[in-house]
Amino acid sequence: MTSASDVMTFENAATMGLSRDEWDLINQRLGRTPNLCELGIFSAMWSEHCSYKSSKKWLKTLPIDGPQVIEGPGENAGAVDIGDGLAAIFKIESHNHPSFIEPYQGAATGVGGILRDVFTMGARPVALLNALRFGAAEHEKTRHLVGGVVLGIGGYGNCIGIPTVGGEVNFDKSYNGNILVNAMAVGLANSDRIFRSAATGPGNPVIYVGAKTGRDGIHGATMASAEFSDETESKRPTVQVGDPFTGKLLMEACLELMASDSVLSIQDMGAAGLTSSSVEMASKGGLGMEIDLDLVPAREENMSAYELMLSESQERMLMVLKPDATETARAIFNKWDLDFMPIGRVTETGRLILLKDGGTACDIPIGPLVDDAPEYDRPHGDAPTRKQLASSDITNDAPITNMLKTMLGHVDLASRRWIYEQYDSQVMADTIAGPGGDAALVRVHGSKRGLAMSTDCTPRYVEADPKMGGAQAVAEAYRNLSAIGATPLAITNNLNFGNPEKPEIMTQLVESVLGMGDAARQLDTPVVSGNVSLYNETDGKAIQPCPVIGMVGVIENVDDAVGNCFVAADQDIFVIGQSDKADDGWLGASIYQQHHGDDGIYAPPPLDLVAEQKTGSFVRQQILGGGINAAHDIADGGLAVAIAEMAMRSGFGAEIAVPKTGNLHGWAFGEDQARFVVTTADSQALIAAAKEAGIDITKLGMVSDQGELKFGDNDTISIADLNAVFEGCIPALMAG
Amino acid sequence: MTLSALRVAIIVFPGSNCDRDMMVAIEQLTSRRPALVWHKEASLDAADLVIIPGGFSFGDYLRCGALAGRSPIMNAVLDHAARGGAVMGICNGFQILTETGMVPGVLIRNAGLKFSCRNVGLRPCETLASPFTAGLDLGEDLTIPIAHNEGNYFADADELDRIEGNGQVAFRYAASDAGGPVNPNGASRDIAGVLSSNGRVLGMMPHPERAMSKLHGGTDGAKFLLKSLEALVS
Amino acid sequence: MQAIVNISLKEGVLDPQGRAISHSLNDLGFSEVGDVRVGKQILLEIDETDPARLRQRVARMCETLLSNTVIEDYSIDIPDEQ
Amino acid sequence: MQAIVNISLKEGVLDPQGRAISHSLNDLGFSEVGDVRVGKQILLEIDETDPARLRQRVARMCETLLSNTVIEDYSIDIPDEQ
Ligand SMILES: Nc1ncnc2c1ncn2[C@@H]1O[C@H](COP(=O)(O)OP(=O)(O)O)[C@@H](O)[C@H]1O
Ligand SMILES: [Mg+2]
Repeated sequence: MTSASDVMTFENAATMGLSRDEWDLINQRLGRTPNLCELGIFSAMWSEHCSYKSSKKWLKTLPIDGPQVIEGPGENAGAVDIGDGLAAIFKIESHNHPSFIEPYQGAATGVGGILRDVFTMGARPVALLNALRFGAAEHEKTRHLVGGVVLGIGGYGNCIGIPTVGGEVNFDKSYNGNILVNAMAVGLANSDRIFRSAATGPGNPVIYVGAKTGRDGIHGATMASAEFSDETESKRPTVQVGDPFTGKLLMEACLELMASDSVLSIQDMGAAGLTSSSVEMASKGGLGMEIDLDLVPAREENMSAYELMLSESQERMLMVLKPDATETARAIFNKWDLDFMPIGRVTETGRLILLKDGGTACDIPIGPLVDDAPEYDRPHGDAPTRKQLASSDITNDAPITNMLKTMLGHVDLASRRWIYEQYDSQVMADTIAGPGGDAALVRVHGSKRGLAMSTDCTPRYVEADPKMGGAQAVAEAYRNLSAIGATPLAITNNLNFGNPEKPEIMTQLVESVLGMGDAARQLDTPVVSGNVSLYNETDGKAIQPCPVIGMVGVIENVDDAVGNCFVAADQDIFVIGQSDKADDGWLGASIYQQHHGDDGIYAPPPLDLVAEQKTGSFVRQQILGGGINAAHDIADGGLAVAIAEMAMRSGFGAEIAVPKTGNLHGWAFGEDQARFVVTTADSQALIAAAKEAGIDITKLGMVSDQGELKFGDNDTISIADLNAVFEGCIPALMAG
Repeated sequence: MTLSALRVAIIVFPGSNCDRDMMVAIEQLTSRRPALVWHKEASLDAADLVIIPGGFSFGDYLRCGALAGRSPIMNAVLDHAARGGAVMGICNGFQILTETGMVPGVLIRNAGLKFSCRNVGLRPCETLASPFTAGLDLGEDLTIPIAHNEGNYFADADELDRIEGNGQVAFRYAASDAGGPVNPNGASRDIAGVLSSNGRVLGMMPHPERAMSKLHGGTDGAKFLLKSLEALVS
Repeated sequence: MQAIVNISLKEGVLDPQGRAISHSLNDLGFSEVGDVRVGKQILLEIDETDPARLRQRVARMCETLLSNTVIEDYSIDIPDEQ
Repeated sequence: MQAIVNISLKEGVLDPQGRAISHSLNDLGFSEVGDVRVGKQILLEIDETDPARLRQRVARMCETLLSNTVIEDYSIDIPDEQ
């Protein structure tokens, strides 16, 4: 190989995060000791981030099939059939560690990366969402991190011109030293024009396009697979810098080229850059690849083979073109002022061969890089059982509205407007419902069809009961889509957990994946893509587990969708999924419990997936048939919060009857699942339909034009007062 | 002339991202698809209206609109305007117009230092004769979305007095149902849109092409664009 | 040869970013900080060997593109001139 | 007293803005322009009379707020020091 001093030892391997066993296996498969570049390639491919070595066994238990599925997990993104010959292509991805180190660039490159995953498949991205978790509001770093991440998400999405239409954000002290930044992108393609990454045709040219390669983010995949400590923070690896302008040009150039019938296979350069893209393309095609690294467009001088292969410079792609298409392709990339360089060819050898400076810098069989990647069955146990919390142990007699005002004015529930107004949610002019609703709704350009989407997870449930929490994330997303009238189709997921080598963390992962699978099966929303982010720990302390669900669904005619605002005074307000006998509610693991300063971990509300499906389907049907004209799912904060949100967003008030007996706070703030608040113009018909479907329905009260929210006879608050605390909270936090 | 005879050209820069939206909006109103003209073109076919759309031309690098303002096509646009041709710049298009001096003033960073995407109220002002304002009712505010980071209109006091005196202020921000502060970006004297001294060139920050139907949440964008297009054909 | 262009906002032009920085610094305990103005510094590598001609060319670049002379002033520094 | 802080991207960090400017200058006929890097120049008015202490305080400001030390370098210039 290149030089003797380049011969690696186990010590080198260890600094790259490889274990002794893994080191031995590499030597055995190669029949010799690897050099630096080769070792770097192995360590990247075998990192948790690229190989899913701790989670693979469990990911295999997730349902991935269904008549709607065109492409399940394994490609750059998943694809589902949405009718009219179109496919929705989507995926979610984490950029947690980079965003903690450099919030702006970390978040921006997270968005850029997930967009590339989607347009690599031939889809034009039409929507972005995100799921964010920050530390406690009062933690010294939170303000800086929130500000930077939001700026970064907007900085990339706004500039490239894809609307950011939804997301979620929570605050909890367990994220003080390890925030979560998950970005989701959704695109549209013709179902018969989807591009994949398997290399084909030995001899075909391998083309590098996009931006030049620099020394940024070298070995990011390994970093993303390591725990955080104060030391890593001070090491400060060169972070990647996003360039949304070049990203936009790359997107337009790729989509233009893909329309020209020149591309055989294509893969973006994400984590582990040129390494993972070349290895994955070759491996999926069962072929080999030979690349001349001297031809790789470089931004800096004297870059080594190791650096070129492991750089995570942004806005780059690798493609295999039809042999006679090179000039067509070159012309397109020139037009968009992007680098275009044939750097190698597909081979039959099954080996990755890298040439540099007239020598061979790397020669390794591709098989072991992928097939021999370790797969662990890490020890795990049973999730702890949790005590149930009785309402009477925690509630008091304060008026409902007092409590409501406190809760709505807290970061857990306050308006996210400060965040989402920094995102362009309308560019492309097809956004029908942007941030602020239950699910976002984006029209399929030039048609009446709509794509609905939402991201959801309730980490405090997952912590209390990982199986319930994993399932609940799916159920909540399902409810959010149902609440606007859209039919859920499929999900993508982002598993954010701590160190899987700890059995209690592994238990969280296993249980929540099992729960997620159960829910996905019951609700007929198979998993088509996803991402795993482990080692989310700081100095040995894990985050609250956060398996985020991104769900996509469809509505035939966007005119039929409803929002979560009251639409007219004097209309009846109902709760669906709750009997008229209910006079208490489930407060364990609720926001209400949190706000009473009880930080015990209690059993979360039980989840009945059959009930979720029944109520969700009922609400959808009623919306589409015109029987419901506003709907809001009940989630964080319970019934009272749901009603207050509908009032604040509409400007109307409401008069709500309260139960005569029971526990009033339990009733108002309990987080029992599978419920919706709805309004209708025809109460009789709605009640009759619910009876017939065997679904509980209870009249709560009426919409009023009084600008007040009234619970019973003498507990009243003005909507303006509620709005002031609801809208004021996050701006005040961010102003410091 | 009928609306469908109106020749509209939309200039596309690398990084433009509201070009398609504007094309769809104009086609909705005129039933004729506007021409999209790439920034490297040196000339412009005869057009009754040239639109410079929103987006992030050249990534907003250096200054918003600076690099686009020096693109080859802009010489043709300047010639078109010099002949009295109508030009409308929306958002980044407005920034490009100020960079080339086609409308007075400059657009600097929002006073809140944040990108802002939301509905604003837009008050039509009394202006010199202009196809862009001729059809608007002075008493009737419009609601149209903004989405920008550099929409803070700036000119010195003398210049402001001058353009106000000439009737070159087309729109000011006004209160809207959407709430939030009236002036979303710190713009001098609440100015949201200005005209050239002959009234044939308009730059404005809000995006009418995003308020074209009930599904967008409002139709005031369509109303404004239609009035402008009608004035141009009459 | 290298040229450095410093671009600053003209006096009288509002600098919201500078103001925000000044406030933040005050809040962080740097109470001695008064006015803050933010400008740009552009470093150009230029294929030119004559400092005088370099200065002339860079001035042209400033007038045509680098600075917006309505609100900005510029100054040019050619390190090799000294 | 005045302090000038120049903030530039660390070497090796991508400067997309610089690249775009360089391209534009080339297109505008300044073909001699090669690499361009864009930094910030921050001018601070500070109520402090001792240049040495001033430099110390400004360095603290750079570390805490003015520069993003993950990707940027800074340098401080105190004109009154000379
Ligand atoms: N980080 C974010 N980015 C974009 N939109 C957000 C974000 N956080 C919240 N939102 C939007 O704010 C609204 C309320 O959020 P949330 O309270 O999480 O809704 P839900 O309880 O229905 O899941 C949603 O429409 C959501 O899309
Ligand atoms: Mg919801």
